[in-house]
Amino acid sequence: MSPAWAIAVPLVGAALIAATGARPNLRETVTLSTAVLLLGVVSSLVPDVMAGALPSAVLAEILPGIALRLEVEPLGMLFALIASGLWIVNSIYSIGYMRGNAEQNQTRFYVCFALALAATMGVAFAGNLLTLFVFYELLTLSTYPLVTHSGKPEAIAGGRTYLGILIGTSIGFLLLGMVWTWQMTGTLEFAPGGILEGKASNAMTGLLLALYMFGIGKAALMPFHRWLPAAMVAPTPVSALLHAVAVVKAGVFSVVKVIVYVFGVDNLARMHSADWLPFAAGFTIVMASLVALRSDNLKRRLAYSTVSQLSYVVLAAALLTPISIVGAALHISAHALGKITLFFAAGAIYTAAHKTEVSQLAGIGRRMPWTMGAFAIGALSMIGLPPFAGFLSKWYILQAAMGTGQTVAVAVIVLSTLLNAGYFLPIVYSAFFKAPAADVHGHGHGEAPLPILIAQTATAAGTVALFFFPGLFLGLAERLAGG
Amino acid sequence: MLLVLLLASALAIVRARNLFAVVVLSGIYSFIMATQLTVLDAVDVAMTEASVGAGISTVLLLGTLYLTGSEEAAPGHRPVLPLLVAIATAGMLIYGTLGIPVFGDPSGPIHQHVAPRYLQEAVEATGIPNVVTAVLASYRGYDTLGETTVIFTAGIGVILLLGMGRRARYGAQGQGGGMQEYLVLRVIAKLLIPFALLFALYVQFHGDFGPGGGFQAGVILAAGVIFYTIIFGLANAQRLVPPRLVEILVALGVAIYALVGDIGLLLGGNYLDYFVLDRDPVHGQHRGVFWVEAGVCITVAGVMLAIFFAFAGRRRRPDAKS
Amino acid sequence: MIAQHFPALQVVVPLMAAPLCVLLRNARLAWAMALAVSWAMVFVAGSLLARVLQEGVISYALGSWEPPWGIEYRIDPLNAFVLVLVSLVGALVISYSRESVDHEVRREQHYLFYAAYLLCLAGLLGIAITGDAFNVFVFLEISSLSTYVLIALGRDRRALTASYQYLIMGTIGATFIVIGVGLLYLMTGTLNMHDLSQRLPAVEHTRPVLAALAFLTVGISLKLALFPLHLWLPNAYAFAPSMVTAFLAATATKVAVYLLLRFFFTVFGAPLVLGEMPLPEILLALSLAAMFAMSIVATFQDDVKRMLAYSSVAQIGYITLGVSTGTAAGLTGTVVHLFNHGITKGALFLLLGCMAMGMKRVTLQHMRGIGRIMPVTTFGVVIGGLGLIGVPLTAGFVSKWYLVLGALERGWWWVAVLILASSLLAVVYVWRIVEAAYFKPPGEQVARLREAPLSMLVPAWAMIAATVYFGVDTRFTAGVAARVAELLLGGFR
Amino acid sequence: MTFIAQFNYWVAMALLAIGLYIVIARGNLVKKLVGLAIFQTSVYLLYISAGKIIGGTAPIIAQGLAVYSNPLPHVLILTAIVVGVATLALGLALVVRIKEAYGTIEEDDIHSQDEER
Repeated sequence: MSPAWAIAVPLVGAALIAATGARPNLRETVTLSTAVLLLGVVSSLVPDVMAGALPSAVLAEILPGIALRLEVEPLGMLFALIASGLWIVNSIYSIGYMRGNAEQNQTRFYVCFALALAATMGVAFAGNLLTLFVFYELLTLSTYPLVTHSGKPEAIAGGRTYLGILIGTSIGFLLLGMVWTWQMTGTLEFAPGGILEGKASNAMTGLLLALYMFGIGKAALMPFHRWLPAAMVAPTPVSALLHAVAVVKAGVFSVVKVIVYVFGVDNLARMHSADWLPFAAGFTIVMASLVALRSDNLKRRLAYSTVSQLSYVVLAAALLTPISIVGAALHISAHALGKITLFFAAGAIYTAAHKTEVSQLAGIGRRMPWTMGAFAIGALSMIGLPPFAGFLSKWYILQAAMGTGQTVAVAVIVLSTLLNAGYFLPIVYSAFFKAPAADVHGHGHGEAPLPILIAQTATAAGTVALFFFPGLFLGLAERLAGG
Repeated sequence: MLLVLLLASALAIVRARNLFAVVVLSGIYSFIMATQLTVLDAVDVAMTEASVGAGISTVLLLGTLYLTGSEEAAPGHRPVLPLLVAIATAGMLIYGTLGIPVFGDPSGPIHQHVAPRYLQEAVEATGIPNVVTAVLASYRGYDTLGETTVIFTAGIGVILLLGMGRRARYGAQGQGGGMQEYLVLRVIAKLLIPFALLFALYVQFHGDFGPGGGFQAGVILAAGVIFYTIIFGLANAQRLVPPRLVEILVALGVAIYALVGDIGLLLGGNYLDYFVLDRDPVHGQHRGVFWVEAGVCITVAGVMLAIFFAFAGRRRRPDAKS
Repeated sequence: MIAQHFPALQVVVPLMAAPLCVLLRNARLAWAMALAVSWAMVFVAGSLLARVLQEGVISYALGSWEPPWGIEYRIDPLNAFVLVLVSLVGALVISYSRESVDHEVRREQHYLFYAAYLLCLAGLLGIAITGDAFNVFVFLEISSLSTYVLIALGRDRRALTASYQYLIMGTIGATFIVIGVGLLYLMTGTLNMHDLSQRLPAVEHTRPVLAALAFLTVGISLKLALFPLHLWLPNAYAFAPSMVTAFLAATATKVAVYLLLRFFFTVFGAPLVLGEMPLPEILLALSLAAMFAMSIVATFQDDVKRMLAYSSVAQIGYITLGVSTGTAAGLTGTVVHLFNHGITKGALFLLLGCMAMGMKRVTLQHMRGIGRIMPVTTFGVVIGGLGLIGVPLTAGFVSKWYLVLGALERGWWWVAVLILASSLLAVVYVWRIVEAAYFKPPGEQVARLREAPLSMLVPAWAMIAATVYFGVDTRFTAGVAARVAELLLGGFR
Repeated sequence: MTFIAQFNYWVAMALLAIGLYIVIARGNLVKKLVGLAIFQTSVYLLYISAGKIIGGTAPIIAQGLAVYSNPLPHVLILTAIVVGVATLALGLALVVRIKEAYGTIEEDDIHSQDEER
């Protein structure tokens, strides 16, 4: 089946959602069925890819010699699977959340959501840099209305930062890098082993790499990370799927893709022009963790945790060894599952108890055992303990770091693990073992609405499952590393 | 010598504060310019400059001053920048002209390539001894179509902006307008105007042989009516030549001109091809030029009248309506 | 058979229609005729372009006097392309105009209004199509005079002063052009552009020729509103009737740019203009100044028409920047942006015209919350805005791509950076509109508005659709532009 | 070349400068237009002077005359003059309307009035 369907399905879905906006039940049925259908389409591509084929489709020729072209390769496959799979769960969750909080403009919400997914699929299956760029920008634009959903002043301000940084970096750096690449090589196609081999001098490559790494603002490499915390003004489902999975992963995904298919791992390794990257990533990991440690607002803490976790992927990719690439790919999926669980939990707490600050969560575990249970699982996976997915990816990355003798990287990973523990465990602890502070309005709230529970339990289970049965994802990741 | 006078009058215009003085001076300026142009063998141009620069422009300016008041305020800001700009531009041109062929030298490239052929073959090709008219109406007839269109544009522009005096306004122009109470003037006018129109026709048709042509004729034609208006007032004038008629004239001229071109097409030639207008190409040329000049004359006369009516029909407003 | 006379008809038909409007003296008929003529011209221009692309240069001798003795129409891909742009925009604008003109212009003036529009169209087409340097001036004046009139018909009294200011600066510009042409004629004895290009090399380095180049450059720059000669533009655009603004913004300055290209590359030739003069450097400096200064000024405007007017000056900076690179890619960028920006800006002004139906002046305050009241119109504005920024899948992106590429080919990497940086400024002013339209509560004035009628929305959206279409499928625009660029450079560099 | 030989051109430039100066420096809308007219006429002089041939006569073919001045500049300038007066008329019409709308034809007053609103 043509990968173009993966984009067409959510687009059509969006149209239908808009059409059925008047009747919520029907509308949400459409959303769900679209999500399921999409997963169907995506997974139907898996066999071919596992068999080593690269299903592709040309949509249009934007510029002479540069087509809008889709091509499914292992990493994209993996990314698409996660995104589309989690969309189903997230849709269930959204229904509970949006209704539970009686949000405004729900139709616009679901429409933009579908559009965002279409863009995500485009990013995942992009066959060349231009296509990647196009959908990358569309993703930014389609998620903007979701960030500013509430229309409150802080939402608008958040939206500005979001748009400002993402558009700014992408047009200012990424586009420039792209045109430059085109001017040097005459192609923008993703090719195993890269396209810059022997085309660009050492210094040029270094500069170009910087343009790409910082140009892909969605990877939230410091100092261009502020958009992510800013985006937390959005309703939780948005933060959960888009700003823990789709958008941010689109960022790191692009990073890995550029390093593997544009620069070429060996090429970079030979040139030593990428040596600065681990430090940049490491710095981001540590700094973000420290900020997370000090922030009391739960979603903000999660956001900074995401920032640091994203740089794990960058770091892994920057190590430039096959095994580290595998680690990077795995971490994309592992972190996705873990972090979405955490956000689900945060949203559940907000819906049920209207609490947003970490300091308010004392003893809440007794009232909301399921939620906090899921939260705990997510947290442990973040820290990287077995038997959770996070352990797996971290293990690969650590191995790679050891193997390449990058002591800095090793140190960073160890340190950040401690920090993760530092900012997650206290929440879990106080939630279960502290006596609830006598608060006025919290009385009588129980668990969150059922859809929410289902969703978060599912993802929590997923984190465990991925640890025990990583087969598919591992397979894809190894294909990628194999080139 | 004339040139010096020219400069003097221009400088006088700069100095003068009273706008009436400015207008009069600019009229003088145009006359000197016209004379200078005759000296330079450009008789047609001179004639036009005289009728336009000294005639029409002056009338228009005076009409405007009547509506807007005639004192210029002292300039508030220091005119340093303007001076620089002006000097710079002139400097640029001086730099350029330092390299051009000596004045009046027949060997200059300007006299070589295109022009000689006009002088040689124009008469045979078009049967029109006045080469200027030949080139104007035939070789570069398309430019002249454009020129007529420009006039036409200005005409409808002025009508759009000022409207053509509606009857309501006439109260403003004194009793019934004009000065027909002066018997002498009336008689003289009655005598003169026919001659003016006659002269216009002469200029129109003599254009082929001597200086003159549709444009000048149109101006004189209009001048006649304008003269009539000044004597007998706008009301009577517009009874003679109603605004709607003027409007039609304005459009008609251009239409005729363009039509001549279309006929050229229909008869299998290119646009504005006069050769095909008659079995004998020279006659064809002649016919084409005749109609084209007629078109020019009509539009010019119409527009001049329209503009004059528009200005005359405007009531003087001392205060802003904003 | 008739097709062979298309070059003449392209200009003469609208020129003929104008006096007919006056003779008919009926608003509806005048409009209907303008409509018919405009669309007919689209067809003519289209077929001319097709013919040029297949058979090469078309030469048409008016009055059957062979050039250089008579006036020649000379059509190559470049001006055929411009003809298509102008007539297409004209057709769309006139289709849109009825309601808007009914609303903004006094009824009894309509037939003259449409006559003036037709003259303006004829003038612009005439400039674009002619191969005679002096004929350019004549048609330049036709378009200019009619433009002054059309602008002066705006409802605000400042329309009058704007028109006057434009009249002064425009006339100075035109006179400069006449001087330039005169000097060229003085040195070569011909007025025909093609003939000039043959004879100029002999006298290339004489002072008069260089002076002519200077005068023509300045004069044309005045017409195309090259910073800092743009002073006439903002008010003219801000206070003219909506459809006039749209038409001018999309065509007038673009035709002036065409004129610049024509004189630079056809008459004088790339080696002289790009090789030996400091012209590219000057042009580059002014372009960059325009891109930044004007974008910044635009971000501080509250009157949206004014904001977009300043943005236009900035965008013209991009266009001239492409020229200054003197590379194939850069010139392609110039020509493509000529077209793309014309379409985008035209569409934006048309949509603002829809909003102007309900409010006296379209300011950010007035348009608060309009996104809910006029969703279709407002969404169109957003897409158009994205086009200005140069977001991928809009035409603006394609232009930027080529311009950046051109800068890099020239080795001006810092210029490339600046181009992108300045397009970020566009984000700022576009987003001021977005936030005002969607996130502010509707004022009582806006609340009374209704969505614009289809007769206006359809043409406006057709242009918006075009901005998107030419952002996705660039075979036509970029294809032609690339050919033109090759043609202009003629193997230079 | 001698100064006198090119005297026509010198005068043309002087007039050009004077005209341009009036246009830019003067605030009175009518006077600006007069300046504009001078500016344009200077160009007429430029063209016609270029077309002159010493010892030539007006380009009207007749017996016994051999040398004629160049007719083309005359044609061009005829057009230019017409364009000039058209512009002037339109400009003046605008001035009248401006006077009616603002009550003044001085640039500065107009600006100050626009500032107020």
